[in-house]
Amino acid sequence: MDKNLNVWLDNLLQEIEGIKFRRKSTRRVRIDVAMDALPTLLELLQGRASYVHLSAITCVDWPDDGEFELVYHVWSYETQSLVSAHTRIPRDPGVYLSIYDLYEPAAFFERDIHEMFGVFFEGSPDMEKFILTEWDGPPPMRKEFDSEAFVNQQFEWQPYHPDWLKELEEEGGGVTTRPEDIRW
Amino acid sequence: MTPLDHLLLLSALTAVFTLAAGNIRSAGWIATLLYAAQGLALVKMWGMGYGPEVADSSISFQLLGQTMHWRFDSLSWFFALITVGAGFFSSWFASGGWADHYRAQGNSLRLFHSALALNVFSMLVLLASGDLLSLFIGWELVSWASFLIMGLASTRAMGYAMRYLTYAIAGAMAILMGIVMVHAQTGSFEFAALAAAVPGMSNGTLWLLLLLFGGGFGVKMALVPVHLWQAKAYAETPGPGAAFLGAISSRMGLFALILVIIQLVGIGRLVGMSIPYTFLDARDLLAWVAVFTMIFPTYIALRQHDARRLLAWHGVGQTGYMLLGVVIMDDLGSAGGLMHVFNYATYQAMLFMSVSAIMYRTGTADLNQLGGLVTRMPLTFIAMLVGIIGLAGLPPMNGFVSKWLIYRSLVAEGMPLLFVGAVIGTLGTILSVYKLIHNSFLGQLRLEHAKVEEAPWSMTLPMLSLAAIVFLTGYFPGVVLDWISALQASVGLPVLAHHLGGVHFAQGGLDMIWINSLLIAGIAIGALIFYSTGRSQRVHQLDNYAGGHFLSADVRYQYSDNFYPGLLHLIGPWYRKSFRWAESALVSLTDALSLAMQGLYRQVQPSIYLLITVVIALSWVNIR
Amino acid sequence: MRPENYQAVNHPPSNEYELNFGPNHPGIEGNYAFKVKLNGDRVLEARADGGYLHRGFEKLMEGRLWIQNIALVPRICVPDPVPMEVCYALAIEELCGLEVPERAQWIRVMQLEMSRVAAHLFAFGGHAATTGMYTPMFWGIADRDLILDRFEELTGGRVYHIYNIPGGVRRDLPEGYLGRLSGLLDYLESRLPDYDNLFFTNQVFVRRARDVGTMTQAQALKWGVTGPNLRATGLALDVRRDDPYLVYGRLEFDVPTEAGGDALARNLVRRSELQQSIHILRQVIDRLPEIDGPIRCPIPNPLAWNVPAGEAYTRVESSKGELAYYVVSTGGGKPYRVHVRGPSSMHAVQVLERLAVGSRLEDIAQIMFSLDACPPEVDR
Amino acid sequence: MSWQELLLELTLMPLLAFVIGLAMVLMMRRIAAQIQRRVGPPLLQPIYDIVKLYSKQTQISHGFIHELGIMMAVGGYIAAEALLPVPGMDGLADKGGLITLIYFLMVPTLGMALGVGQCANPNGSIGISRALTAMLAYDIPFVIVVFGVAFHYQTTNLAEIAAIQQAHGVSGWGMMEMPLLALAALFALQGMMGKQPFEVYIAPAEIATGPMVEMSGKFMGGLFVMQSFQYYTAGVLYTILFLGGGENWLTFLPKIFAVVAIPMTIAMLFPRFRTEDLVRLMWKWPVMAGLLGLAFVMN
Amino acid sequence: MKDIKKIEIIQRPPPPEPARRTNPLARVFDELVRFCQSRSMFMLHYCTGCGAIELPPAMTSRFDMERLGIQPMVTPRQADILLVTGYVSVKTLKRIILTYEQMPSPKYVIGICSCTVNGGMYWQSYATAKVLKDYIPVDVYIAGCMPRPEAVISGLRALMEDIRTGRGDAWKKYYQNYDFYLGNQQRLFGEKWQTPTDVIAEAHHYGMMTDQTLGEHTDLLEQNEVPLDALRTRLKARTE
Repeated sequence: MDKNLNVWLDNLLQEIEGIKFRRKSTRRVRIDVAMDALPTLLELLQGRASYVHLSAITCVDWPDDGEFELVYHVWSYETQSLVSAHTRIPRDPGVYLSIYDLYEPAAFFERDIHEMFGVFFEGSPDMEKFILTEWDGPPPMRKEFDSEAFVNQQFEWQPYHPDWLKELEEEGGGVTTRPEDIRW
Repeated sequence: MTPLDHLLLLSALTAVFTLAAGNIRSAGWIATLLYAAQGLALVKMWGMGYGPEVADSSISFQLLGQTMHWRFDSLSWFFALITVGAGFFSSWFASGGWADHYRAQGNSLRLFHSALALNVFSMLVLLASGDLLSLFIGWELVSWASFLIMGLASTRAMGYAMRYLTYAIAGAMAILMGIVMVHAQTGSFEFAALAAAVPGMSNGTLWLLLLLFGGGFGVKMALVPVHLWQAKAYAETPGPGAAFLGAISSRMGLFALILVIIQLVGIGRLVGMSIPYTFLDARDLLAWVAVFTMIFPTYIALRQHDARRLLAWHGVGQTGYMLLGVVIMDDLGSAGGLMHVFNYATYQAMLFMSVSAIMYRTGTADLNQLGGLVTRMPLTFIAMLVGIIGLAGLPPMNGFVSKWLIYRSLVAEGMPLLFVGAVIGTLGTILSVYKLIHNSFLGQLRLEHAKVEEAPWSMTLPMLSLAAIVFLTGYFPGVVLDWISALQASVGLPVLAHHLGGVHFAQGGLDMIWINSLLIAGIAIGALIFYSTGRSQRVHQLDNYAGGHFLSADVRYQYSDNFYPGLLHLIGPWYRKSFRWAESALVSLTDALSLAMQGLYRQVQPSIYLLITVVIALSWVNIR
Repeated sequence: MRPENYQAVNHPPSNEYELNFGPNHPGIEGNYAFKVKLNGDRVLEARADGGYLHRGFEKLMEGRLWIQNIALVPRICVPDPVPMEVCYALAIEELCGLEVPERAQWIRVMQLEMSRVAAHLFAFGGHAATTGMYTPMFWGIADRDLILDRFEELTGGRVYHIYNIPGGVRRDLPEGYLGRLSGLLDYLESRLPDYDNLFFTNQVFVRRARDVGTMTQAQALKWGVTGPNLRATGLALDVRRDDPYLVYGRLEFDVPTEAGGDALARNLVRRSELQQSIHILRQVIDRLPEIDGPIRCPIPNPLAWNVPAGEAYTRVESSKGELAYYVVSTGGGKPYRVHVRGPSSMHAVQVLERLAVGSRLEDIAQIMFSLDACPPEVDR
Repeated sequence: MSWQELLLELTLMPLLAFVIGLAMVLMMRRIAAQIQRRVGPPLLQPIYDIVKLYSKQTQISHGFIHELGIMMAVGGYIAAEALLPVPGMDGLADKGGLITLIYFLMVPTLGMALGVGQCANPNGSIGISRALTAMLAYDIPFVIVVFGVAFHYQTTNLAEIAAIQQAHGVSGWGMMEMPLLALAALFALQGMMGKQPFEVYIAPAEIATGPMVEMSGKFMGGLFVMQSFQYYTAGVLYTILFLGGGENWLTFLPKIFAVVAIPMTIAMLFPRFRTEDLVRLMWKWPVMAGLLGLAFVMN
Repeated sequence: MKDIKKIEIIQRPPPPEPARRTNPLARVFDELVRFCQSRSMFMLHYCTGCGAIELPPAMTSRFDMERLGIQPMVTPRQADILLVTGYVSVKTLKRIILTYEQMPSPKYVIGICSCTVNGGMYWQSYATAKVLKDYIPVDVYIAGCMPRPEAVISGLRALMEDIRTGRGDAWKKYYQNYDFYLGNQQRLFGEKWQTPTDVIAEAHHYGMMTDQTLGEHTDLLEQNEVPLDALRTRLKARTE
């Protein structure tokens, strides 16, 4: 790991306007950036600062803010540090730009986010369903999709109530120690 | 009027009838009856099939101070039987539904039937030739008649037919030159004169004769260096025509070869003609040509995806077995080679017919666009199955007997490399015929063929009769071997001792009655075991294993194109590097030649060229 | 919701045909599917089809307590479960700022490497089976079972251990455990020549696997390939060394590479890693007895544990490549968002599709197994 | 020979072949188990398998050709066994010799090919295409061997070949007189039995067990029966050609089991080739050895 | 899809077997066949879930299932037992049903892992079906997460014992109560659900029709059925 490079990068990033920069540790950097500036930032990181490896793209749903947070984790094999670029896009209509031309692995993550959150990425090579090909409900990873309610509505359980369980329930349930009593 | 006259007249009558009335709806049926009548005329000469009888024709001409006459012996009779049989079955096949279909496509039925009849007639004339001159005339007739039937279908077919014609004329020139040479040496066109002169000829002269005659006849037989015309020309011929041509047409070359080179020159002389600086002699040369004829076209057939071309290339390849068998020239081998002529005619005609039946129903012979037809056309399937088992030379069909005889004689004579070559050819045949039947009848049924029906009886019956012949002559090969031993005796080859079931001799014989009964019994036991346990239920073809996936009808699952990729990874480069190059070079050379020839033909009368050639040849001989 | 189309449509006149690899196919690793369109044996188009193992882990984890999820995470990658637990635990520790005791760190490293050895034994056994050689598979899986025995002794579970909890590990080593582990390592090392003779230097296998699914370095970097697959192209990149976690910074080990970038190279890298892991385990066995101390730091009541708000991105080198967890907490008793970045999500989808196109039917299974893709990581 | 005796022989020969073939299948599985360091199946496992397969209550047929294929596959081998002389029984060996037998052995292959073709499964068709390619590969060295042996003994009658060898004791065995041919035949045998490294057409990981892909119940049972016949045929054929055939069952049985044990052992130690590598290998070393051996024989 | 009615299986004594066997040897023969069936089980090579990780150890050198005559087989056509190893996601369940219907009878299903019993630890997952036996009849459950190879083998032995004594006939239920299973499948997959295998035709062909084979769900199937294509092997039985 090259300390100088990191210092150089910190200085560089701090000077760019419109982004919030925070170094969490020697190898982790968090950047908050507006949605229209993100592709430029990533291009800069990849082209100038050797962040060639897209580790992941994460989507976080913030329904209260009406936004999706997209986090691009890029790793540099040279400086051996990870930049997490956070950006927020409006939940409606949930359309954003693909970074496939910068990072090819983005195709998978964008496809995944598309089917799990319903965010459409313009310019991504493949927006077809991959995992949920036979699913016609709402994008399941959105916060408003209640998995448990869906399960109760869709599936049934087989009744299982043997005698030993009944006895146990009469004694006060399966858990003999109350949660607040447990100490590790 | 001798029986031979009857035969020839009947044949001519057929030609005249088809020319006059070929367009009426029942013309095909009447022509079929006329072929049957020719067959009866042949049967009247039955004695030739079993003994050394000879039938002369009462017709003869005087030409150039020589008498041209026509005669039949056991050799001619055997070939004539196949010719008339092939004509009969082809005509039958072309009579009912096929004829309507053919006419509906805007083709002239009259032309087709008369071309077929002319072919039969010209072949009979060739087979009946009694001297070299009549042989040549018959030869030319056959060439032109074949050209006529080949060029019927389309302009593309005409192109291939033109190419054939170029080859054929070149071959005919060579033969003519040979005949002229013989005349110069002996002063006669009689066979006997040639036979008498052979012992006195020098090796050089004989080599020249051999090359001229062998080359000329080889063109018709499509032996390896001059084989390129055949497959495409046959493939483009209308279905029954292709069946007829494939069955017998090329065999005329073999007939002439046997007549001139085996009967007249004699095997003893061939063995004595060694090629300088090698261990080979003239017979080996012929044998190796035969083996290469087996191997190359067979492996070219492997790459074809048009069913007719695949079969036509096989036709080229199977010629090799006949020639190989004949030039081994012991009793087993020559019997095998000659029997192969008969066997091959039966199943090749049947195979072409079944492909025509497929084309009749589906409109295509492209193996990549067929599949799964067995449920739709079961009778055609049976015909093709019998045909491919025969073509591959597996028991219980007759193809096995002839191939077995050839192999056995190669073992007995100690010719290992020829043996291996022949086996390579057989294996290649098995590979490509399986591709043929798999891609057309087995596998996934295409939706557009879901409502296809079985071919009409006028087409299935000739196929099934041929299938019966293939099976029965496989069961009782002695029937055919009787004719062949008469033939061998008349040609001067050692005669094969045989019985109804095959041959018997101490060092491992063959008894097809036992073998086939054994096989049938085995399969019967297999069936007994199979049907005595559990019931099975027919399921839909989409109810199939696909890695746990649901199959759907709009996707193609049929494995058809590039059927043997593993093999082609290995031998594919050979095609590209050597074969393809050589083929394309030859093809373009041929095309250039044929263009040139066409240009000349259009401007001047062909007969003048014939004359010029004759003059040149005669002057050359005289100068010597 | 009909699964596929049965509707009658005429076939396009085509020489191509479709073949389905999987989900029920021995040429596919786990429950995964691969549709290929071929002509002869040449692959023209390839399409991965996943989701057969989809359980919605990320959704499930949002609905459970932080500590409950420990039981859930190892199920994301079945052949190699320990990195999942460790990575998730590391994320929580980062969020809470917990300091893991050193002994626990060493024990975690020990488990990680044992899990890697087990996974590699499984992987090349599977690869051997795709080429028709079943003996290495039988041997490899039987030898892997001995490692599972040690896991069982340590954690009580053969496959799913649920042993690494935030703040440390669940229990200390049993008596004489390291000695038995050392014996196991001796045995495994003694088996390596057998494997070499049978498999890695088997000329038929070498001929079969060479030049199959070849990636160049540039391609590998561009496609996001990590782990042994990346190292098989000659790049010595390893999360354990580049982004050290636990005590890897203090351990001595090589990052083996191969130059070929093909199926053979990937296998050879795994084989060398097997040796390196054994080497690391020996170091652990040497050092662990000297390190005394607690095996976990005190944590709050796990059933009422509100992890401070924040987010953490932790990376671990699993046997397949770079494994990462992105955990977001809003200070509640359950995670707000957990994103699992399985290494196979790259290998089994894009890389596999690209390597398969133009390759041969014979080699599809080999490519899949040599990439050592783990479908549950993709489907989650 | 009276017809009763002949009938008895014709009944006994396939039955014996089947029983011995089953034992060979068991041996194969036991050898595999030994090499893989496990116990392996119980003694009667092949019988259990076959009885179970034939007693399936529902079975799937894709049409008559699918069924015919299995009948041909089983029936072809049943018929072929009558051509293979064993101690005390010559069967129909004089009615069709070595060449006939080779062709007979193609009938089951063709039958299976037809049956598989009707299944309309691309995996099966690929398997058949590979099987036929493999046949093309191993038959070429094999016919060289067959030619050499037939030429050496000047007969194609298998019973006579065995008799000639037995007349000269162990030194008269084909293996001693034609070692190169015996070696080439061993290669061909490996291919003929479809064992690794020549196991291209089974290939589960590539084409989901190829020809067997749509075979269920008695169809599969037929293939199991065919397999046991196949092993038996391969073993006996090699024994007759090179190991002096069988004077009596006591010496004959160890010979045939030893012959088939060789490919079975090798199979466990190799992966499978690609198809073209198979063809290349088969056309290279065994053909060379065969031709060289042939040159010695022909002198 | 809750609008598709759920029906219950009405437990009735099985229809009397037609007495076609009068030979006393037939019983011995049946015993023999059942014994062979129990000693030769081909399991389908289909890893439907994470429990499949314990199958390779059970198959290979250490536990060696071949001792018991158990072999892995590739396609459903050859297999006798379907091991549903773990959770079944809905997408997989479709393939499991397809595969199950393609297997020849007698066929057996073993539900391995707790997930096949009642959803297991994925009880709140939107993607996994919870109760396997609603969709296909299950012979043996092997509970645990995940069951050890020993447990798998003991479960298989229990199945062997069932087969040997003739109790292992859950597969008949699928034909006899096809309406029930089809109904459950339709409730989960939608009313357009259809597999290529014609179970009713099979039930008819092999004489396993009962009054519960056909019902409203099979009517629904018939309504929505897309004919596979003109090659109609599907079905005369229904019109009869």
